[in-house]
Amino acid sequence: MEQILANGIYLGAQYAMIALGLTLIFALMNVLNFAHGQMYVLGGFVTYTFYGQLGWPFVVALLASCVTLAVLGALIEKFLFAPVIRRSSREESTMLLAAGLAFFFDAIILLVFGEKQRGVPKIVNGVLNWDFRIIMPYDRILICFLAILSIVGFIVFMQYSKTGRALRALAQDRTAAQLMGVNVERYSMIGFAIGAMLAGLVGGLLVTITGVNLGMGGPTSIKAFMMVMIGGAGVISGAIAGGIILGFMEAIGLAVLSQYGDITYLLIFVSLMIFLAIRPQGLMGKPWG
Amino acid sequence: MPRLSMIQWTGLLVFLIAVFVLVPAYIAASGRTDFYYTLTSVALLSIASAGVWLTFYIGRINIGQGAFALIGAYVSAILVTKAGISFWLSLPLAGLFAALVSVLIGVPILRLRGVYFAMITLVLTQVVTLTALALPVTNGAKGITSIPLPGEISVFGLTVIPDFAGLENPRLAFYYTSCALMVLTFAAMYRLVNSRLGHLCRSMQQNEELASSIGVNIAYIRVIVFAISSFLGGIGGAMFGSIAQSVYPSSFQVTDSVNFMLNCFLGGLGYVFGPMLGTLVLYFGWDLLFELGRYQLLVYSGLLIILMLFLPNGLLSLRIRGKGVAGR
Amino acid sequence: MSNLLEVRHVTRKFGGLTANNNISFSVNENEILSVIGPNGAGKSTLFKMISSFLPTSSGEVLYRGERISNLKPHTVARMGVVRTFQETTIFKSMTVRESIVVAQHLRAKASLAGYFWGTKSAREDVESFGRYADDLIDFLGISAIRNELASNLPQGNLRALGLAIGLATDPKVLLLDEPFAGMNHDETMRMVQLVRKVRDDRGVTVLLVEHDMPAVMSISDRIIVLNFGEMIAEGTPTEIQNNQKVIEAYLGSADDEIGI
Amino acid sequence: MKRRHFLGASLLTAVLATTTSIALAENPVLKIGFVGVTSGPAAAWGISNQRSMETRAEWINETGGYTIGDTTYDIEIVSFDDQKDPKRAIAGMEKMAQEGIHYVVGPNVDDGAAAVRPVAEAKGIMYFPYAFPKELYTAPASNAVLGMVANYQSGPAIYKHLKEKEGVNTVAFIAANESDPLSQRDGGLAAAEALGLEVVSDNVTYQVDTTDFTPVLTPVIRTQPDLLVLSGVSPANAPQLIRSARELGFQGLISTETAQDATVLREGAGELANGFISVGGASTPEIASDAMKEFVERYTKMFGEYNDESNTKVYALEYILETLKANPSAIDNVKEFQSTMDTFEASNPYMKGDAKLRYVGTSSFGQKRQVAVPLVVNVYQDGEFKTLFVAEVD
Repeated sequence: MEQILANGIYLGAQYAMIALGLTLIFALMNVLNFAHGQMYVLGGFVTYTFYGQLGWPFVVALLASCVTLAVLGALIEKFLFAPVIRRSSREESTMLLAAGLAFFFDAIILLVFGEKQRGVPKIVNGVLNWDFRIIMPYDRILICFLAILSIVGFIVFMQYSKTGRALRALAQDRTAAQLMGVNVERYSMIGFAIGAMLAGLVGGLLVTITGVNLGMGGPTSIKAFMMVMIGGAGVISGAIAGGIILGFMEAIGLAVLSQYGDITYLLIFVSLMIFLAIRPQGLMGKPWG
Repeated sequence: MPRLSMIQWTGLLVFLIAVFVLVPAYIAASGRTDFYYTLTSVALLSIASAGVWLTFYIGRINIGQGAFALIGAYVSAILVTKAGISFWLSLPLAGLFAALVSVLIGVPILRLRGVYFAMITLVLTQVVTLTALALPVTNGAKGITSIPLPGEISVFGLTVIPDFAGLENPRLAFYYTSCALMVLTFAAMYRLVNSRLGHLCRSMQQNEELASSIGVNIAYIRVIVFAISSFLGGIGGAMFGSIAQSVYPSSFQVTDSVNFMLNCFLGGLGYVFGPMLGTLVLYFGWDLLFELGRYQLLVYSGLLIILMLFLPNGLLSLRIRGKGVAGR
Repeated sequence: MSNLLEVRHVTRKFGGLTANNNISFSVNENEILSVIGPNGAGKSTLFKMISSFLPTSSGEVLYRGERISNLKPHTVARMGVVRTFQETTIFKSMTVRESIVVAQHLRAKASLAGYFWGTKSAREDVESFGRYADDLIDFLGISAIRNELASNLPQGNLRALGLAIGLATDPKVLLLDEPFAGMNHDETMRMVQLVRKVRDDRGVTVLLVEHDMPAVMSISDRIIVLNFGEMIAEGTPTEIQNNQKVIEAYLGSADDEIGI
Repeated sequence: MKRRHFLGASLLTAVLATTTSIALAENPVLKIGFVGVTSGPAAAWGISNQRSMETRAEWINETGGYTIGDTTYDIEIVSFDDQKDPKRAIAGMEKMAQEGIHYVVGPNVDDGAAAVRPVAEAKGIMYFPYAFPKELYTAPASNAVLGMVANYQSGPAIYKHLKEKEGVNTVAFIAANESDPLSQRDGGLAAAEALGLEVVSDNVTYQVDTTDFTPVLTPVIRTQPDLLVLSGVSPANAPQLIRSARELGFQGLISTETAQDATVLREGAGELANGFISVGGASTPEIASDAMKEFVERYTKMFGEYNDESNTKVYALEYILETLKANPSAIDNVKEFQSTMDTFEASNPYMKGDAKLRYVGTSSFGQKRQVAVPLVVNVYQDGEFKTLFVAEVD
């Protein structure tokens, strides 16, 4: 029982972080960023390069991941998404662009970092074993703690900083924000950069535990979509809730249904579909986004 | 009810000649027989994409066509291998079964809009894949293999369709069959879009509330359209199963669902023939870039991004506005 | 004059909030009846319940003695009770004429499959839709914008388009949602004439929700006043103008609501 | 603007195309195909394949070509990325037929291998998939040759060894919820039961995209098996599974029947991976010949980093070429190739001693449709593989 709880919290925290960036971008620009998982992978590879290969301190490598992805995100928004949104008659067209970007990142990652699974040295050794009721390696506890810290930091940033408030205004109502004097273009770019940065950050954090390989991008994106949907698209608290719920669903499902192995995920997916059919806006979303 | 203009008749004729005469002639002359399969794939994938396009036409982003293609492939494979019925009978049955499933699923989920519908269909693809892995009738992970080729159809002793297994070149037969299906599909689509149902779809795409206020039973039309869409997916999937002579849970996956959607975007959501062109460019493009080796994906995705940047409304938006096929 | 539409003890709650509380009134045939009230009085909610866009929490709406509440909007439309929307709710990328043609859905005799195969009755329908659309365009005097895309129309024309779409369904009762909002005096007067003409020439009973007091006073046969979800008055324009409760309700609200 | 971009792109295309197919020396060219997955999540499988072929081909060309009959050929590898999609795999096989290729390595997975069968048989192509379904190799199927040791062949050998030498009595299986791993699990299960091992857990599966294996493994570890088998595990998942199992306190043995890479294990699981048993080709120092060492060296030089999975995958090309050498008329006639397979024998350049290249599979498939890759069972220790034992398949 305690183990399920611990697994749930650990999974939930990392999922919530992945979902946060995606939901932020969605809230701001109504873009379903298919390339989010690839950004996460890219973040992982940057940390791998600096920490695992070049031997820099982990924190510096993590910062490098954040900065790289933030810059990349800003450029992508400015030169790709913004013009396409301007020119397109239906905003769903950005999905093709996002998918193209996902392929593009996949290609770049393959060419630059290769096809192999990569890992970095552990940041902390040892395993916490509380009487076999909770078994949790220390590095996971640390990463989980850092993830929660980042989530809290992000919420504080969104609540209290000037940028955060502008972003929230923008997410709520683009036109109203514009009337209020928010520089919509500038803040869209900043928002996208922050969303990408979050992906890079969580990629960098998780590379210490799960390692990284070029195939992780697509599935990560899909998982992140699911979390966002559970919580409600474009709602920050919803993304966190969605991440934690999915984390717990996996932890509980795998523990309870393990003898029916093949159908654990089937059940998770089906219940997700039923849930969404009954409550399309997710837990906290506005109806019809 | 629009009558076809002279130019449109000519266009249609040229298209038919190109597909059924010029392409085979070119392939025979150049010896590029591998194009048969590639173009067969394009034809079949564009049928499934046409279904997705239709759901776009009522304003729904459908990332679940892979699920229906897989259902279709399995239904046909099971009917042919286990029940021993003719492939040609299993083909419409596969489509109908996919349509039936889509009605059952569609009733609750079609109320959803925007990304919500997109996500639920995305999950649907995975559900069907996992179900195929878990069920005994689909033979689980081992898939269904060694499916016989389509047999012959004869009416009063006259062979209408020959036994594919006895043909010297079954690829050519599959090419003709698939192209014929594609032509039928798109003719029907064109007709549908320009008939009352199409107009109602358009009204729903633009404003569902207003549409229901003028007495349109939007729930009914959504289900009808989703069923047609899934029918096309099932047909496409069943044909593929027959060509590969095998079906696995991984025969159609989330990637395929996403690709079907991308085909529509690339061709242009406002044009009936968009999915056909989109499929051709996306699928054939990949094959043409085969020479690039390790740079294939890089160049492919790069071109995709550039296309999107300059033609965000699809390739067909290059046409002069107002002359769009769907009658923008 | 008979009871065409009857609202019976209709209540609507959103969570703990009561948007409409026990509202009852009836609409007579060939009447123009307005529902007014300050912002947040529950006018729109009431409207949505009459057209079944929203289910009631309790109570019911009857049309010719048949219940039309808690159904589907299209079913109610089929029975002849049709609502219009404010100007943003249009078919953006259709022209005026296309919109009117599409809106004649209820007049169709052929089945959807019939249209697909192009049967005789479908061809006749298509022809009749076109004729009727042209008639309607002339009737409303909007032939100048016949082939304009709806998204390109100015506000005033959008209202006319909304009315045209509503009329195209051949309604018995037309529910107009703020038909005069945002119009200047001349435009309002023209619209008032048009609504009267719809009632007089086509025998359509009109129920409208409106803010614009002068327009309401000049057009309505009777008026219903809502405040905080309660019905506080009912009567002819003159009676309403002199009703103490109504004056208080309006004085208690923001300045721009005062139009009396 | 648009036009300029398109021109730029097509120019790039042209340049890339010419650089990738630099004209070879004046020898005639013999094309060998590869159809497999070289992008996306499973890229590692196909890329190790493709690169080992390219390394070997360049090595041959550099040393003057490969003589078959009276002609000396340069070898060109034509690769097609099927993206792990059976529909694409068919297109790839068609492409190979188009290029006049009769010998193809791949595809890497079951569904792809099954899908290309009709094309290969219609167009006269021998193909060497890395997929285990028996019907691919059993008559009436004629053109597929299993390119490695199947898990239902290596499994019994490994389990037997572990039962006898390590006293393993109970075994647990875990597999990804995907065709190939599930089939391999079922194969392993049957083998274990046939040996009289007690199977304590066999139905736990995980999604391919799992990143945290702790919840997946917890119930398996609770059954306390002596041996944990990771059925058909991908190189990406293996280190994480090992790490999670060890962190959960698992003390027993862990094994798999697929090839792994030592670097990946070292990076992903560190010393926790010590004692991990897997199947490999012949790069362990105890048995690798000088040719194998040179191959690894050349591969590393060409691509920057070696992949131990290539040990197994180097063989398919070698078998094709050696068989053609043995019967030059097979160069464009797979019937000849097939008849040569029954009697073919050549020395194995990659292994020390007098190991032979020959075709096997009679007991599994009823016909010789498998390459006799030495069944080398490795154990991982501190960043490299050591040979546990070597066996043969018949």
